[in-house]
Amino acid sequence: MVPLSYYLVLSGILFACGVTGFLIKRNIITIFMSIELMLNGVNLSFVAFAAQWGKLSGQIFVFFVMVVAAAEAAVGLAIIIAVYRTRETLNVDQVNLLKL
Amino acid sequence: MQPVATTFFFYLLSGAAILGGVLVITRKNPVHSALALIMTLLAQAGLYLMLYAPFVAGVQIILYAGGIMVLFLFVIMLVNIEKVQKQEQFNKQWLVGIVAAAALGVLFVLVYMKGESLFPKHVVRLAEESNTQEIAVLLYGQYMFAFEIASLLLLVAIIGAVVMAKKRI
Amino acid sequence: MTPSLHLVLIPILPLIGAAVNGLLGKRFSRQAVATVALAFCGAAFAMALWIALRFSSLPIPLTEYVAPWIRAGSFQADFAFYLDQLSLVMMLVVTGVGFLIHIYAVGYMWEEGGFYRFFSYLNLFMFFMLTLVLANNYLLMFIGWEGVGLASYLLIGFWFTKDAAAAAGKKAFIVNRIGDFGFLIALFLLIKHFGSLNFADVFGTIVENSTQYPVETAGAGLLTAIGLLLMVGAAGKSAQLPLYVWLPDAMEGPTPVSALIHAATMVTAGVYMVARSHVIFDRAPMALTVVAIVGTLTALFAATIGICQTDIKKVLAYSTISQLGYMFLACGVAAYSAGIFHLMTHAFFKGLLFLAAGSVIHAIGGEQDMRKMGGLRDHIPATFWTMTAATFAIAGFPPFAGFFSKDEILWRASQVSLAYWGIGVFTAFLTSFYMFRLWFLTFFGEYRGDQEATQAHGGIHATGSRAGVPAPHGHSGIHESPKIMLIPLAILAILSVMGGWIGAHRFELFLAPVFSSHQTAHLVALTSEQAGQITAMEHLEWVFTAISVAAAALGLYLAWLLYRDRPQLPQRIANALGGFYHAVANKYYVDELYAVLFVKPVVDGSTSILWHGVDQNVIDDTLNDSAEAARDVSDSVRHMQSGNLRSYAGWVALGAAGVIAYMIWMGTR
Amino acid sequence: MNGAAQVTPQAVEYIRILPEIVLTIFGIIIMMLDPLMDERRSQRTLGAVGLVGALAAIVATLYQSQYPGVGFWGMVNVDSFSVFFHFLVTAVTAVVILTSYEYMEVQQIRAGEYYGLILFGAVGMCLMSSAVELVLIFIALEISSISTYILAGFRRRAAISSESSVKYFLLGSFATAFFLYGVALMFGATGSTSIAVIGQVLASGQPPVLAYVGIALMFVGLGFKVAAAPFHVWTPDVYEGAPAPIVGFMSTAPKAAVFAVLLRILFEAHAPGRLWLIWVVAALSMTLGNIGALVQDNVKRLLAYSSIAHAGYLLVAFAALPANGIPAAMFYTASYAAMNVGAFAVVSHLASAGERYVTMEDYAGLGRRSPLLAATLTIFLLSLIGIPATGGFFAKFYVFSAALQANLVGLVIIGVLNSAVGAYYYLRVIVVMYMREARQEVPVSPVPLGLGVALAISAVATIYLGVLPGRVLEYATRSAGDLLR
Repeated sequence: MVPLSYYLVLSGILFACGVTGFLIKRNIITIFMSIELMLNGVNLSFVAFAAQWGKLSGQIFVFFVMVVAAAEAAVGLAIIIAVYRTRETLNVDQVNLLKL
Repeated sequence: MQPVATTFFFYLLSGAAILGGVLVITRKNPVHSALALIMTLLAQAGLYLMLYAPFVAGVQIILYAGGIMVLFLFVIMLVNIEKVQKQEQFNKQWLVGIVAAAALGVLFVLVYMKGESLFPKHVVRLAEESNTQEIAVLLYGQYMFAFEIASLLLLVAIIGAVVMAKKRI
Repeated sequence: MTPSLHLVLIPILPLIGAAVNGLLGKRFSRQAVATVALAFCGAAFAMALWIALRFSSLPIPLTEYVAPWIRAGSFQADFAFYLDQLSLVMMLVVTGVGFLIHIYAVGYMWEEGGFYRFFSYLNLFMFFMLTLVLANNYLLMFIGWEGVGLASYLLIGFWFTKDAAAAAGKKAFIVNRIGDFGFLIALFLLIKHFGSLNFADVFGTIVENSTQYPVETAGAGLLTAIGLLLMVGAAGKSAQLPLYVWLPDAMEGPTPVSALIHAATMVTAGVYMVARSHVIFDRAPMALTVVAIVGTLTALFAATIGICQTDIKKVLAYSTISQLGYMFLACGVAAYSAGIFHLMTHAFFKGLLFLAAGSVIHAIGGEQDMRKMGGLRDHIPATFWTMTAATFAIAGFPPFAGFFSKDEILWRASQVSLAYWGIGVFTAFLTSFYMFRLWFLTFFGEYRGDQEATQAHGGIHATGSRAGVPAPHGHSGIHESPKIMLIPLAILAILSVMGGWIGAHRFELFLAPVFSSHQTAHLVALTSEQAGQITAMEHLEWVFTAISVAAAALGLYLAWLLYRDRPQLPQRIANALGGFYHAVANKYYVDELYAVLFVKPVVDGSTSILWHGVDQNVIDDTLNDSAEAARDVSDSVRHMQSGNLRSYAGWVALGAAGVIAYMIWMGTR
Repeated sequence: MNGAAQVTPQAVEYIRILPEIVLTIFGIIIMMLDPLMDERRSQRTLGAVGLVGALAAIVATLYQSQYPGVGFWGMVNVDSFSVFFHFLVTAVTAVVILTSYEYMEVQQIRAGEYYGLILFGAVGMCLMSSAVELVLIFIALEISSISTYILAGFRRRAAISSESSVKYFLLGSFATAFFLYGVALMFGATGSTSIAVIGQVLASGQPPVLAYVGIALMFVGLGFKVAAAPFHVWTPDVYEGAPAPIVGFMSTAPKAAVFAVLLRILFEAHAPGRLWLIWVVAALSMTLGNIGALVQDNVKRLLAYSSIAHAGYLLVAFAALPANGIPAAMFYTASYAAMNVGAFAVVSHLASAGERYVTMEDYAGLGRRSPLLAATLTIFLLSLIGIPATGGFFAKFYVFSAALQANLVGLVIIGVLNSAVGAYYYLRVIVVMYMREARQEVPVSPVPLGLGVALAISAVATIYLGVLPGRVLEYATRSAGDLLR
């Protein structure tokens, strides 16, 4: 059997992957995907903890996280389209009218 | 059902998940990134199964891989992918970014090392056969209110998506 | 059952006046505005007098609860007013002198635009000032304390749309906030340790638990800390070293404002606060010593600057700072009643001096430079005679009011340390010198002003856009002020002459119930050796008096010599002294020093404030540097704001890593 | 709790979510009316419906306060604490709708979704303050966040508005992921997502490392939402780009709600190791906010930095002892809401079409052109400085006094120094308004009724809190007692 902490380390790695992606990518859509990656890292640890405590509430939480992720995806992609319309770019480094 | 060769499957699936994750953030083409993300999601669904969460695994495949990622692909197609692709993909200070993220990752790992005594060697076995039913009871019982209010969340999301995406206001 | 005095009416009446004038004044005629302002202010004065007349039959101290205010847990503060001998004196001074200055202002401001606004602010000021002196707890006092600052800011800054006034108003406001922060922290400490801000509760606790709150001779304790913080607040409001810089600039305001706020009442709030908190100071000898030293040094320092000023109002401003120094010296040697006595006489003669100066300025069409005055004695005799009374009073000649109070302070100071006394006497000499210098320059000799300017008031363009200057009148020549301005002058002149005749001793006896606890500390503050000296010196009091009067006379003589007899001498002396004179004439470059000391290292937050308050003409270069520095710091903060999403995320991630690392460390400790 | 025994919720439990129900219903009404009306009519009608909804929610809140207790199997808890924040959020909503009334017409924005989203957002904020289960807190937080993401991008004609929206959205989701990870770790450490249970577990013994990290991550997520340094970087950009009334909304109502969540998590759940964490974050927020504001010329941006600083002052109360800190924090949120909503109402009126006039220059001479408006803004600015007789003074006073009672002398000194620095830039606006001549004439249209009422409410609330803070503070003290019990 695989110890629980292995799952948790994996979730940490996925989360860190997401953070890295957020920090280094230029394309807004990929940045958004990085957020999904982070959320998946979180979900994995929820399921793992649910298994540790033998409580289903962890799995329920994952279910709600997915709902929220779906909602965020819908809104986020719409916002991205709006930005693309006004700017003709998806490069975050060029989305910087507001500063200082 | 008695677990079979869990160690093997764990390493296989987690390897796939990590590989997918790394590909998401290293591919230039957003379509490739999206496909890599789908790989991660599927691998994770497998891991959920190993953690006695078949319902969540199913939702993961249907909702995440099937719904959200398709939405992503749609949007990628919608915007001018040629132009997007030509743009430089990485920040000049990507090294700094990786270092910061790695620091974060190390911190998480550190947590699990420090908290090792906290975690049981073996997870509690949950009933898999009745999993979906139990979740249903919880969702429509104890979590009823959260479940209902989530519909409001989706309503807001729909309105928001329509507002942001429509051409004129 | 104590008789209800409706003390609340005293502050409320001016507030009503302010509201009426502020809201409706625009539609009123000038007469109506003046009537409203005077009526409400006068009513407050009348009430104060009525209370003073019944005072002996009242159970003192008397607390009047108006309404509950804040009750949160154990902490409680109410709208409540407190009447004892001290607040009675303050109340009479504030309403009395305030009323007179209101009358004067009607004449002075008659020609000005925004007449109603001016009186609205003036009444508002009275409201806050009376709240301050009548409050029964520190919190309400603080409300008044900040309120008078705000009113003063409005009156200095809002009145004139020119930049100097705006800058002066801002400087006053911000320097005061630095002082206030000391005051506030003192209040927090009081809440923490006494759970209350009521005077009665706090002082009662301290007096009753003398073992818990001993006289902190050995080392600095809680009460010393509170005392020092209160002193920071007092130094800000009462323009003591090192926070005095705002007061001279505040002279940009109209002269009645200078008289009321920056001479007679508001600036003395710090003295009142220290005297009110005497229970705390009595048990904190170190704080008391600081008060005394700050007071002495301020008195000396400001007096030396006063010698070289040429602007008539600036001389008076520095003189005010110097006199306030005397009051703090008195408090610092635990002679609170002497300090309050001087506060009262000072209110009379300094108020008078400002009003008379205003009358002079008014007479010659807005000129404030004394070098351009002279020989005005015959033109404006009424002003001359009242000014003379005030000058003799401030110089400390018997039997004028200032003599009694200043003499008492010096005598009490001499019992603690001869150094205080020595500096005090020297300052008295300087005071006499610069006041008579002012007197001679203004009223004697030949008129040195531009005759043309006074005829046609054309000089207004050169200097006359200064604040406080009435608009040019239709008539020409040097002219006496209208009666409505002269009557207050006359009354204040009488008070300046006779105000001291009550005698310091009788005044002290009157205030004794308030300061009863001070005796113990006073004695403790002295070493036994000094106590021995006191008895030896007791019969020497008249010697000390003689010396200080002689000092004043010397000042008079010197001023006569230099500015009347041989007017060319001052320039020669100035040349001989060279650098020193220059330093003094430029106010010791304190503004500049502040710029260098505080402004350059803008890392400290408060610094970026001071630079804007620093005099712009003299130190353009330093100023530019400091502006740059402030910009640099602010810029480095702004660089977090690159506009780049990823760098933002980087900050968040970095912060998160820091927070997590810290929490892991906490958790595994 | 006893999900098996009780199958359907009782009537009283619906009362415990009554304001939310009312707001949702009115939101849906607006969404249904919107397509039925032509553009011109819809502006006024839908605004009126939204206002009625917000007012009805206030009434519902007052009614609800008589039925305290837990509802829906331990999901929501109506106590005086949550009623306080319900009232605050709904009142702010009403005032913001009043402010938007004119703004929407001037900016020519279609109103339907706008008012709907404000009401839905308010549902999320209300729920945040009464939710006692992390699942619900999370969903409520998302409802309020998603509404504000979209509202921030509502000035579709301006490129900066959509930029503000996308920045807010991406960073917000980023922070949400941190919050979620924190919740996951908390669940792992305690085996529950109910705040009460977590509190019991954490109080019963030495909390595991996992709980510490969980708190840290949740704090990152919530700190982002309240714009506490170093998670504040989004604030100036987003506030500058978003529509002015919405900035007034999102700098107060969601912040208040998140502070409520933070209070519950930190104190009701007995979060460990909070002291120095909050100490540093509070000090950083105050300092960075104030220094950043010093050289700003855009008034919206200036107020954004100021809101960072105010988040810092507020967090000072969190570092204090709960018995003093909670009421101080509650009082601060209330008075901050009053003055900030008011200030942004003035800003949104002056901005005029396309938000052209938002720099310091444009405020020059306002004191002469529009004395009443300038005077009102002066009241709010004085309150933001913390001058007595305004709410801002007592807010700071209580916060610092609470901190000093917890012996946080250093933090108090930093705070008071910072408020002295802060005086400078607020004063700059006042000075510009009254003492500078306008270089070019900026038109000021007369104040319409709705805005006038909004300003009056904010000004009266600011002064009320400054003159008679007693009742609010007493109430807050009582709720703190409820919360800690």
